[in-house]
Amino acid sequence: SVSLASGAPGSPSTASGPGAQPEWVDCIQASDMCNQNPYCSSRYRVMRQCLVGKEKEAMLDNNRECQAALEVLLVSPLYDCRCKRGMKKELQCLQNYWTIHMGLTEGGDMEDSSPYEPVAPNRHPDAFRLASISSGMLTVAPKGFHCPDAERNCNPCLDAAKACNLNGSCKRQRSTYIATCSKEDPNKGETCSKKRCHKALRLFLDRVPTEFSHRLLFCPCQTEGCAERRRQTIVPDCSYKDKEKPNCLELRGICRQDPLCRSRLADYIVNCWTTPHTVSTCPNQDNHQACLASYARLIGTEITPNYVDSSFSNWTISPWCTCKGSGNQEEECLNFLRYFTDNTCLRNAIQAFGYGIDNTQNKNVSVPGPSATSKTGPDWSTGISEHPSVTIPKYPEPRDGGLDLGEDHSPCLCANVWALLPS
Amino acid sequence: RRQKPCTLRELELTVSELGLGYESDETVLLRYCSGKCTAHRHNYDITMEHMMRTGFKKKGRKDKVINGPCCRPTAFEKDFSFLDNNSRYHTIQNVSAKNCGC
Amino acid sequence: RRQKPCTLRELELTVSELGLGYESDETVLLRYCSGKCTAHRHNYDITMEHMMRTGFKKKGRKDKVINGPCCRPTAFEKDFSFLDNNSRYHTIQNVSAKNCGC
Amino acid sequence: MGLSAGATGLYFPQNEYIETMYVGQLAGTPVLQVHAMLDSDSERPHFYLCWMSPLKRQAYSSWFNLDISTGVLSLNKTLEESDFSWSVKKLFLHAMVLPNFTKKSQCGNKNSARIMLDFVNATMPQCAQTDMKELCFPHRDTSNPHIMENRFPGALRQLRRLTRNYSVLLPADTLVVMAPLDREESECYRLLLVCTVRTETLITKVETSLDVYVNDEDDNAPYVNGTDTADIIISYNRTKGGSFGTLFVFDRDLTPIFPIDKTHNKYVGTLLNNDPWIKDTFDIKGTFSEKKAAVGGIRESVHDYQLVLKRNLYVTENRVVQLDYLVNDTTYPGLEGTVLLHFNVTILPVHIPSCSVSSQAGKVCVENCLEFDGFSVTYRLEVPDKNMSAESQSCFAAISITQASDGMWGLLYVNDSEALRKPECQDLQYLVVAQEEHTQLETSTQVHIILDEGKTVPESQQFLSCAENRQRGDCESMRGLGATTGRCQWRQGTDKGISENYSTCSPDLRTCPDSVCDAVESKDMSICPQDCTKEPVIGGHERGLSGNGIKACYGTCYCFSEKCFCEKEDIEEVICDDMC
Repeated sequence: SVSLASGAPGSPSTASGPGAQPEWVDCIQASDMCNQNPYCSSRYRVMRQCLVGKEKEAMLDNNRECQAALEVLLVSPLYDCRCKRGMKKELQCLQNYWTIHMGLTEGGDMEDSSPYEPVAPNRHPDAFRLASISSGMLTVAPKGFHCPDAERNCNPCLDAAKACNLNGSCKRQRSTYIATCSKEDPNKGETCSKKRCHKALRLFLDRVPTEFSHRLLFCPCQTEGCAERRRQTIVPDCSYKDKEKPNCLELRGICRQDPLCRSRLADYIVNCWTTPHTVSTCPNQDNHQACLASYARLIGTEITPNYVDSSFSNWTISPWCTCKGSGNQEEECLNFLRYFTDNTCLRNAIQAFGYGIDNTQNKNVSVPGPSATSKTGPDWSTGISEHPSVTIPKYPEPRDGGLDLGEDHSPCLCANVWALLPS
Repeated sequence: RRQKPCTLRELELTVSELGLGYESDETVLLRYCSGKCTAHRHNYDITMEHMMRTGFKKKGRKDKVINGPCCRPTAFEKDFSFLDNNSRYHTIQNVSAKNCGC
Repeated sequence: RRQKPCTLRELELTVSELGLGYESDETVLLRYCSGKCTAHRHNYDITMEHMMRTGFKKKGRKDKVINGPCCRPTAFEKDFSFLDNNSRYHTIQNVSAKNCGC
Repeated sequence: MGLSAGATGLYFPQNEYIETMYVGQLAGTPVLQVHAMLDSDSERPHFYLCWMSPLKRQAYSSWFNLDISTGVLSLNKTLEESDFSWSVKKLFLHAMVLPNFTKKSQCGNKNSARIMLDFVNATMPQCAQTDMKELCFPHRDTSNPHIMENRFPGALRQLRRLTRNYSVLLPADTLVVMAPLDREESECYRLLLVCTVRTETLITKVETSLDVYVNDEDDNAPYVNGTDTADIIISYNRTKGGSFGTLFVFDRDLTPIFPIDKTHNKYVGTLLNNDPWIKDTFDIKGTFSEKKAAVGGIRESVHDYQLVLKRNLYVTENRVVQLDYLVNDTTYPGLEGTVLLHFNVTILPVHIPSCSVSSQAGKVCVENCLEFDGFSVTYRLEVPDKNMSAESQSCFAAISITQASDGMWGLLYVNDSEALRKPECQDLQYLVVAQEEHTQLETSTQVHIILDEGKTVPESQQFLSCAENRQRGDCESMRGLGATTGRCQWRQGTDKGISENYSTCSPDLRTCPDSVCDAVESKDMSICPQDCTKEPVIGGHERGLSGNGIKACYGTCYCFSEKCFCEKEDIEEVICDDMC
């Protein structure tokens, strides 16, 4: 597994100058360039062999030929190539990427770096942060979604469906995936073909402009009817639910076997997850759009996430999986689940999409905001530095008692260990 | 009053307003065919008009016939899917015209 | 009262009785299309029927549309020639149906 | 962090360490300290930097040294500005721990610790400019220690930032486990760490919580809470795949279901009986579920076991057997790792007493036939008197019987209506014979069919589908195909929207529509299209099971051969008038 972050010494494309966006070679071009070079193409062929079998981990670690191939390819254009989201032959580009990078990841619980081109940072990051710093977002009608007839029940998700139906292309694409996802699959006796449904959903999200698709996925709701319509957007009975819930680590494992799913999961984590306590709630200087786009592109893969119920105030998003039966890896499992169920960036991005950015005057109107981020990391609470007296703040109360490990972890026994440190 | 020829027309309706029995507030752009096909008539049509007026009665016939080409869809738009007010999906075929002809 | 489906029917007439204005005692076997096309309707037709009843009015439209496939000739018999009562020959086209369809 | 199953001996309680490096840090500067947990007093950890594969030996690896015994990572060289020239921000190292010396530099087993170093191209900030929190507890250190239960106490984490030059006032700079832990008592301990920083003018206290997890190992034997015996009686329901009785086995340890190959708590069940009949007939199915103990909410495992039939049982099979099933927790080291379960099974024969003809639409049913499952009974008609006259023989074909596809009964139906018109065929006698498929056991009953005088059908009338009618009048005046009473029957729906109680015309309202395309209806689609049609349906509707028939319809349902319609029926049909 790799120990080199991108751009380490010896890697071909060191970025020049601060903030300059390197012009990325896509992995199809890189593969063609490598194939035109006999020295590179032979190693490339060897590497593909190394990754074919089940024993690829062992092959990469112990097989001399595989390692030699990897060393050559590390200095080829294939090492620093990336893929464009929605590009033609996107899957082939991703397959080329993983051919090299499969052997370079840290593995285990460390998340992959994204094979897609990095997203440009958000041009006006402060706009939303002002609104999101307030304890919660708004309950008033969002700016982006005004309700035409105020007296009737406001349903932005219905308006989103109407807007789609009145656009020829959106209507056709929407009807196609709905028909595919709600059609019975007679030969399997199941209610539908999940595989075909996922493909139709991906096509819809690839082809239809985000002004329609994101409106259907992230419309803000103030009623249960609206939230249920939002939950139904991806036809969950077919695309999301299953008879049994797999373990989330198993689901992540399955996803990592598929280049498309692996890439989109990595892209989602890179664009939607920041370690707690960083200033902006989203990577790329609060680039909500990038987060929403990478979330939407997860729909139609093994990890297809969705709203878990039709609650509108305190909604939760999760893949269809559980951390039951994780044994000693429950923490790792819950950490993975938290990328969806406890993701401040995703929550803010969805709320920002629905609740127009500049409605900040009613700050005290609080919608039950995002639950306190309490990753298994340290929970900060700071004594206020005052001359010279010492203030010891209250012991931080994690959500619902005990360690907030989300779904169903037994609360930790609290013990005080006073470790007085540096003076 | 000039008679409008047979053409494709549009009307925005909710699915409930289609009158098919589905209850859904989703809207659909209904396209339908309306207008006259007078210019497409044959001798047959003139004869049928005459027979409907008097001819059939004289022959003791009670037939009711169409005495002219009809302005009808020559093709329909693809399926239309929607979510009804009970959060159930439906897909309906051949409800909106794609183009019209006599 | 069973609804007869759209079929080809026959009637023996004189040319004068065709109502085309020719005066001739020669007779012709007129074939025409009559009967119901109910079985060939689509969702479109049910919607049009509903719109004609209430829908168009509610939307302020005065359209008159056909709410079902029409029982019409799909082909006509070849030309028919005859001698009128002034001993002059005439040939007329598309006056008798060859077969019918909805 | 996942410890490899059954990892005994040295292991890292923490799988990730982080620190920030600055320009100008001198050779010899300690960076951080890794710790390993021991398994016995005699063990001595030997720490090494290692590479996941030779490929991973990086240029910068020579800049660091890992003390073989203390696990302290320190700088081999002073960091120059040139060492920060590339844009990289993060370097990775890997450490491994062995109980002995080694020359090997490849990270041996999966159990190695990852060291992430953030290289900041600046000099280290002075104490005064350092944020107190960062000084005490760097925010990116999110890794929580995992300690294997029942193991040897020891140091698990260095709390002090070795890169910072300050003096430690009070004793605690290392977090130590003082005694072996028991996961079954608590799975996690939330510690409150308090860091007090004193400068000339100020004392600041910074608190943070640290969660220490206790990993499970298989140190509890399986046990039965309640009975280990299930008494099962199998009678009518004797279908392959049927499951009977449930016995529970509990285990206070965990049963990870992921990854499948690494389950440290592997439950294996063995059927101890070697009677081939039992092995061919029965199987035991075990399923696992994780539950929380009532006290303390500690996770534990529950395995439930059910008897499953591997084949259909014949009606004559009649036996009493006892199955012994040994459940073995294969990874439990102790002796009592097994539990013995008992299934006392009594199989009763099924007696096919007699056949009765229920009045309901010509259904013929062997007594209790509705409960049969797992064996099949077929029905056939026979002439009651073998030497009956030739004319009577010709009448015999008028009535036929078919097997219900979804049940154990037979359905009598008119097979040849022409024959029924003959005078000699107005009064028919049949023998209905029911036979059990495997044992060929038979029973029979007499059926007497008398034709209703008034309902003889005129020669000319051809039977059409009742379903074509859209109004009550047409419907009830018509003799439709399959009409058991001779006339079609009208059902008037009352609901407003799309409803299962739609109006329609049917040959027999008892069986059509009932969402089942039964054996008779499936012989001809026009008998009951409401249950059987596969054709398109126009108007608001809901299809039946697996897309056939019409479960719900808007208004009135009527069907032609190529299509069905669901339409409100309150209008006189508008025909095309002069506007065409």
